[in-house]
Amino acid sequence: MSALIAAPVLLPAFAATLSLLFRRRRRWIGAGVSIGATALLLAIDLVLLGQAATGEIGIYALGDWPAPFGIVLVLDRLAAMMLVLTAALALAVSIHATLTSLDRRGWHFHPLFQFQLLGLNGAFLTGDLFNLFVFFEVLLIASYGLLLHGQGARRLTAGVQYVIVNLVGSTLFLIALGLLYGVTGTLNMADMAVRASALPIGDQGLFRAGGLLLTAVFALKAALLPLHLWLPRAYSGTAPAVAALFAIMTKVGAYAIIRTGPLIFAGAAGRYMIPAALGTMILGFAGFLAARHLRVMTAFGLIGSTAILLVAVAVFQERAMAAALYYLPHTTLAAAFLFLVTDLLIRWRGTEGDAIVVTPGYRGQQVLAALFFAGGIALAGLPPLSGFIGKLLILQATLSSSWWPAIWAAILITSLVAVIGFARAGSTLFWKSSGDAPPSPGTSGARALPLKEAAPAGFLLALMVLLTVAAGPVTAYMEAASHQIFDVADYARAVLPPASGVGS
Amino acid sequence: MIAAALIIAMGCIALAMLLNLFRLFRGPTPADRILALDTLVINSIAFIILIGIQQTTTTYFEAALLLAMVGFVGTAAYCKFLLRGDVVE
Amino acid sequence: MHLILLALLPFLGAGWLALSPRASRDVHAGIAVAHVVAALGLLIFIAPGVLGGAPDALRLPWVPALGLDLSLRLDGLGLLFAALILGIGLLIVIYARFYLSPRDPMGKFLSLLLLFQGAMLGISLSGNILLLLVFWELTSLSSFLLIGFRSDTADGRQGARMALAVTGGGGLALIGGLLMLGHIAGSYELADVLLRGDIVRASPLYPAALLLILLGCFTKSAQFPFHFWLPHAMAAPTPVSAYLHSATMVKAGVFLLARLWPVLSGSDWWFYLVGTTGLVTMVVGAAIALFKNDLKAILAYSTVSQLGLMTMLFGFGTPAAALAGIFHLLNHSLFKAALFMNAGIVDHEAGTRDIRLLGGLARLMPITTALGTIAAASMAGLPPFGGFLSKEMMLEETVHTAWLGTHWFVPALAVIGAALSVGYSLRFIVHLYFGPRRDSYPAAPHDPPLGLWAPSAVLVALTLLVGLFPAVLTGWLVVPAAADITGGTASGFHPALWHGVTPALVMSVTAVAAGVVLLWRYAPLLRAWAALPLFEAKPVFQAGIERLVRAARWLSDTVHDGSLQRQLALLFLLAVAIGVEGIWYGGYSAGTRELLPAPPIAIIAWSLLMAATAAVALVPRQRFVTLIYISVIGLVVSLAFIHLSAPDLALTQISVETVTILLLLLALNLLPKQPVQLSSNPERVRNLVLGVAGGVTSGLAAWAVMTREPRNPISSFHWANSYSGGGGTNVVNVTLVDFRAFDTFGEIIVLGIAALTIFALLQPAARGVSGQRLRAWIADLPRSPERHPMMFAVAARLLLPLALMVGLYVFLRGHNAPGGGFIAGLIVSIALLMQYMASGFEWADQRRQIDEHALIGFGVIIAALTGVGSLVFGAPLFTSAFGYVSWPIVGKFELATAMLFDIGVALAVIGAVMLALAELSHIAQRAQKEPVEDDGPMDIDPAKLRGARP
Amino acid sequence: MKRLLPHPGLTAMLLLIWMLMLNSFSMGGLLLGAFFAVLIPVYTAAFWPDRPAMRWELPLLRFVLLVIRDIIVANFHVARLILFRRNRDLRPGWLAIPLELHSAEAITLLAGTISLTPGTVSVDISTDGRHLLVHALDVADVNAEIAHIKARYERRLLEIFR
Amino acid sequence: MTVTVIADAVIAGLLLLGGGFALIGSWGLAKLPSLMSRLHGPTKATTLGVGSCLVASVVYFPVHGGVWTAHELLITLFLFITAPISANLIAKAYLHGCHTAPGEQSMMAEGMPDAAENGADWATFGYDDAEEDPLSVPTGAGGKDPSA
Amino acid sequence: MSIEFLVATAIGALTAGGIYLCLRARTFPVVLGLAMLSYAINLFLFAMGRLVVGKPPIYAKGVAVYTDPLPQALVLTAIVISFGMTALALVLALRTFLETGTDQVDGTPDPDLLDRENRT
Repeated sequence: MSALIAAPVLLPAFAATLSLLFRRRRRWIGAGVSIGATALLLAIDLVLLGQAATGEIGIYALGDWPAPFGIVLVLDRLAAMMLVLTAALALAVSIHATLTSLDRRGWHFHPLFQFQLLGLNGAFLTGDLFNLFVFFEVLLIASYGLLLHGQGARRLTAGVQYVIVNLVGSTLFLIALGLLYGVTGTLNMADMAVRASALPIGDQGLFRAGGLLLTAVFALKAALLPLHLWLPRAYSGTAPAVAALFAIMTKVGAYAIIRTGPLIFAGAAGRYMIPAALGTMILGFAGFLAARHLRVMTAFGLIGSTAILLVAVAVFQERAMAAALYYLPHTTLAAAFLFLVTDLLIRWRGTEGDAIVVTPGYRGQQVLAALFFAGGIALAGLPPLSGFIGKLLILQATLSSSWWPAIWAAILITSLVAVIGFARAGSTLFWKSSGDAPPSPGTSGARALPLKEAAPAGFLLALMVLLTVAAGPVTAYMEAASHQIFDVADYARAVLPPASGVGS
Repeated sequence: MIAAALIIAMGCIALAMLLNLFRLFRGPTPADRILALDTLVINSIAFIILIGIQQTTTTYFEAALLLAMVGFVGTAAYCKFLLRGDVVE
Repeated sequence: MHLILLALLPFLGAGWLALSPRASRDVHAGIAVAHVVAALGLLIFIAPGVLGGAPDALRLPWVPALGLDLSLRLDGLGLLFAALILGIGLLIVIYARFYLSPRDPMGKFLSLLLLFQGAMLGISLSGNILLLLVFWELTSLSSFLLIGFRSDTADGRQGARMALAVTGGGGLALIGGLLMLGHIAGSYELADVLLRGDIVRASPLYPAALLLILLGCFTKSAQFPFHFWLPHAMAAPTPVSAYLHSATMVKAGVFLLARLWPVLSGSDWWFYLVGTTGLVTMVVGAAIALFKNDLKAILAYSTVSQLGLMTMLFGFGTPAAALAGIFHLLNHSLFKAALFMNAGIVDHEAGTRDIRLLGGLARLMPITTALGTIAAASMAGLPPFGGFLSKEMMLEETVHTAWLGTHWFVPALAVIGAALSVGYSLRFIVHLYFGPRRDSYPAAPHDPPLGLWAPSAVLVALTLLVGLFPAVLTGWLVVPAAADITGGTASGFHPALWHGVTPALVMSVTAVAAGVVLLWRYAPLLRAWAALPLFEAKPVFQAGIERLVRAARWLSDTVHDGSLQRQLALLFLLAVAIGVEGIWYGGYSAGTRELLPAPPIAIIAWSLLMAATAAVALVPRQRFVTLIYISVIGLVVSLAFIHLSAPDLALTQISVETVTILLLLLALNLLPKQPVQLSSNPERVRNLVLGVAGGVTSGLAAWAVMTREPRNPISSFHWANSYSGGGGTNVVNVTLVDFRAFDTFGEIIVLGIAALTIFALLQPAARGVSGQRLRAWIADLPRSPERHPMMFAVAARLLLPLALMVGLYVFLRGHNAPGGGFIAGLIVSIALLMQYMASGFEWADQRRQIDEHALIGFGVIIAALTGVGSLVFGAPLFTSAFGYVSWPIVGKFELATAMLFDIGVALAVIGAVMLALAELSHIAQRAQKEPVEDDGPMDIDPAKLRGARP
Repeated sequence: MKRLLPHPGLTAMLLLIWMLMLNSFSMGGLLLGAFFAVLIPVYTAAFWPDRPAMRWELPLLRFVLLVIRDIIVANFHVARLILFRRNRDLRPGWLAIPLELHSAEAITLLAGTISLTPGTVSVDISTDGRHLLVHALDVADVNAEIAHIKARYERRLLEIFR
Repeated sequence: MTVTVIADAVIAGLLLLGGGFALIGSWGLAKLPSLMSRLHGPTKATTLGVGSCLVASVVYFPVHGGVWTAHELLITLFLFITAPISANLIAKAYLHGCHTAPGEQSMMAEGMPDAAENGADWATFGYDDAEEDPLSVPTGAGGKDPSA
Repeated sequence: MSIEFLVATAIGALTAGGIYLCLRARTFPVVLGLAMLSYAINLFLFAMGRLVVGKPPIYAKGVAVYTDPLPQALVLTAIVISFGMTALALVLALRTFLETGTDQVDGTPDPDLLDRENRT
């Protein structure tokens, strides 16, 4: 298979270093390199998506070392989907950050941004567990940098927690990896899947512990109860545009669970993940309702909607997984969209930041209200946006789980809570204030053409609309992807060369 | 003969390390602890050499070399901290 | 295709209106009217075929995975409903054009109205129950915006939120219900579902599905006890009320009851749930309506009551009752829309809607009075208007209905309800239009312009005509609709003003008489009503929401209290629990590997480590001393690596350790030096317990793995191919730069990013709060005056080249012996840092001749280019190549691309470490209040001193 | 030449060290070592701005041998003190050694020598650079000890550092 | 044969010597009364101890390993360069601590050193009466170990 | 007493100490705890290749007994990464201390802080 598979990893590396080396030159070079590379990345990812859509699992053996021994990149439908999603999101966020001059509020925004993409793409592509760890670290450490971008006391205090919790998470990751290697003697996921099935009973306890621990680490990234405590402060503390990019971060955890669960651990963690996800959902939407600031609200909304996704994942069945896969891009885009809208609110409103309080009217309020309304619909999972379809899919698919009454109750009730929360926030933010006098020239309303700043958010919204309109093909793709995920034998066949000397 | 001497030497080093440990904990001043650490590093170098002789391999000598260099940097940094509070100024 | 166009037309209109905000009011109205008329025309065009018994249907696949198709279907029921929506919608648009004040944004209003209309039309056209759900939720959302159109008033906002909460919540229940229904029926296609009523009713899930669906219907149709949102939705502009509460929004629930009637009805569940709810709602709504003073509130509660009536009829589960229900639905739409418009006119012209301030309008507003009176009479069920006919049919049905075995219960309540409705209708007429003329009204009442009253006149005319010629006028519409409801068997539709003396007529007369009495004795009744311990639903609802929010806040704040300890404790606890769980459920057997005997020195090193560990954790001392203990741990770990055949690890550990200590010392300078006792004793115990548990678990896990034989690890391949395939004998290094070069690539990036982030963090530290704090910082340790001791500076000069040489050597040999780019990079960094330490930041910084950012960048680029370079030779990325070159004098030596890669690693490492440490020391620099005079590498330079003082 | 070989002595020493590290002789190794040995001083020259004039030949070698001898002797001496002398019988004391040496390098070398040899550790230098503070583990006569150090080491160093 | 025996004897002797000196140095570290005295142990005895081991190794490898190594010499060189500096810095740190925390001086048998003859202060604690007194920070415990 | 026992107990002790420190309420001990944990992890990961004395992973023809090189390579990567992470955490802790004047991490209720920051 072509070297194009590695492009999503290498391209950001070059873009990052280039914009790093050009940091002393004109600012726009860095921004241009970053945005251009992201757009190119999106194009490449789309090509890859086209390749993956054929059902063939693309394998790229780095260094020409065959599968279990060297590191291989694996491009299947799931990975391709994640890549495209990431690139699309990144494109919107990078443009938004440049338009709003976020990248000038501190050092090294664009290099960090590109490195973040590198980590994300690497994590989605790799077929090797330790390599997954490395890319997790890349994306985490880049996320630390981005999280702290612009700084300020609140961001820093939130950052300390985020960093330290994730550091401990990395530690556990390594323990899990060690155990798995110690028991199976391999690091390649496919090889591990093959070997795990042949494991003597005496070793299975250790293997299970390793697998569960790994899942716990992924759950930490995915912000699953009780490991979600870091998220609200971190995401609400950082710049909203950065938080928008971070919407994909919880999905990396989800992705890793999706990838490793069926492949290696046969869904052993599902029995714990379902109640945890239900709890997360409740806590997430409780926080959503409780929030006094829009970004806190969005952060909690992200937790809650990710939990909905994880419930479907935790069932570990093909249909539910397909539903989860459809919901995944939606929740990512929705949360990111709302974060971008929050950022616009902070910028356009001019006073009170993102606090959910009444302020005088300002220019662009109507547009913002419309965007906010769309964001609310998206995050609460109401029609006509894709969240509704996603939610229906999940509800439908989880019927086969013995947990279904609880799942249904949780999803439906939290949706109602989300609706109430949005109505409250929206009416305070946009209705109470609109009766006031038109903006005085001194406020931000006087700024020329702020509307173009809404373009990236509009792009995300358009993606959600696309996701809705094209729900048929998309769900078909996701069903195929889900089938591929559960077809362990096929995966192993594709990854491992037929005559692997040591394999098993 | 060498084997016996090695064992004795290693025993001596081990004892020496224990003594260093004593000083390390006993103090009483921070300088004492730094000194104990410094000595511990030097004893470790000896220990590495002895392991090398025992296993008849030179593979570990770089570690000893590095330890000699780096142990000094550590000691200097600690002392600098006590003297100035600021290690690099 | 017609159906698609039909479904799309309102949305197209809405979109057009939304995109042309600057057009004039008339243009806006024109656009809206054009779209509605077009839709209506299309409907009429389709209608004959549908009424002829051939439902128009269209199905396009949308989400096959979900069973959600773009399936549109127009049958008799849908046609009736769509006709109401579009017909009344048209009148409302016209009415709104004249009703709204010039200040109101007409375009936005009509856009929302059409959006809502589209959603409603969608409900009536949906041929797929999931598609119906989509439109259902859309009506909730668009009605939210419509109700909240007057967002500058608190009532408007609260009413909108309440409506959204209740109907949206119901909608969510409906999601569950319909999904279940489709699951039971095996299809979400309405046509299929309708055929499978028996299967559905037999399913164990049926009660649950029914309950959920009914929740959706009842909330939407404002059935008791969910009725309270409707009156508050009256805060909307009157055209909205007229539209939402007559023909559309609230009818959606009833429509759905009718739509699913063949599937769901026919069980006791259905009868008792639906019938009883409707009955109670009818009575309760009517009673409240009687005592309301706001015109729109009266109408709102009357709507509640009338909806209850319809619900009850559908609940009876008989075809005749369903027929009556659908007929009443039609009638109600006509008179209620007219009444709302009428109330709007009164409000518009008289300036108030409070019935107590009004009265005697008959002379002032004769047209309005005439129209209002007729419509209200129809509402009261007086002949010869449409309302009378359907009410007769209703009363007739109640007579045949037994409730829990009693035959009098339903009729009795029905009569009471009817009486009450007569009461409020008469009150509306008498107290508003007739009676004494007031001396003053808030405004001067007069009849409105034609545009305002004409729409209601149309409706009033219709209601009169329906009353006079029911079968002719409505039969063609109602009978097919009823047939569709009941599944093709409509019972006879014989509405007539005179059936002879039937029980229904008796009941009707009783009701009218009672209604008159009610109005006659209104004052004492009002007092009695006021004395009743009734509560207003709105404050209760709002208090409920507030309580919910408070509970959410409590929960959220309690759980997310921002304590790092809690998070970490949970994480560790979970890890330990997982270890236990894994072994417990997974199975475990002890290992069989032969153990290595421990020599005494190992035991001593071990005890060193244990002691140092215990000291770090348990002995509360100066932080500085703790660092020394950490150093001991690092040293022992390095020794362990050496003893256990891992020289590369030892080298790395030793050098990393030093750099870490340097970092810690640099940071500690600005941090508090003494630990502050913050943890309470229980916390310490908790920490200790968790620590020990974690330690035991990890130790046991390590023991468990170490004591069992390895299972043919993949590293045997690495061992075998290291030299032949990777060109190096140091398998660890070959693994790093070749087998797993991709890992290393990521690793240097991590390091680079860490340094960049540190840089970005510390650069702005001199500004703002932290800058103030830095400048106010006082060295809290006593400081010796000498900054750069002479001997140290001199030694550092000598050590720098030596260390660089060693670094180069370690780098070059890395491929074949312990060493490599990473370690070499660290050695070089340490050597340079030594200069910084010995001679000061400024002095060394001027001389370092390297740009760390560039180093990091070039390091990564070199590594990446090395990886990409192999593509040129047709090999996959990161493929290494090596060869042995023989040059004349030089001799034979190896060249490997891996070495190039390693150069990248080394450069990145140097750049990263230097950047991080230099920045960190730089920040301390800024804290110095004394200006740093950069004179030389050492404070006391004897040569210079003597030169100065010969 | 000065730019290329700022420290010829250092270059030689580095080359020697390189060959020592290589453990085996090869022409390629030598060339590479020479390359590095030239390169490194060029880079580090900035860190060593004013190097003292120094004689690299016999006197230095003699001095080194003397010091090695003294170190061995001193070790036995100190060992005896540690092992057999009771703590309270030790006579520790401070020696303030007046310096005739100029350059920092020379003084450092002296101080290092003092530290490595019998029972003495150099501790500090005076702020005017004219005295070296030395601690002695067991000293009977302070002045005699000072004279001994000056005669034995400083005189020789004065020969080396002209 | 005999060469080997002699070499072995030398090696063994050196090893014993090395181990012995290392032990003595550390013994001194543990036993001697004040830091200034303790400093002597490691700087000399331990250095020589390591040195002996290194020399032993230099002799050992050509004889038994068949390779000739010189890394040990390099290690020795490093140690000889660094040991006096370490000692110097530790002593300075100690004196500085004593100077700023007068309570500790009592532990020194030799007392604090006097100023140099011409009145110049020692670098570590000069500026005693200077206006810009770095010790003006009102803390007595800064450099002092509370356990003392 | 076997080396395996020593290593296992050492890992246990380091983990215990690391966890204990991590649960302290100040940033500095937490960072130290992370450092200790990373020692523990390095040893742990290393131990997963089983322990072998005196057989460094330097390839030579005919050598059949060797220590597993792969965990060593992994540990190397892990050391480097955890070094970068620790450095970052430390600097972040310092920076936060400078910005906020406190190095507490046990959760201070900070709605005020949020409001203040939003206003500026």
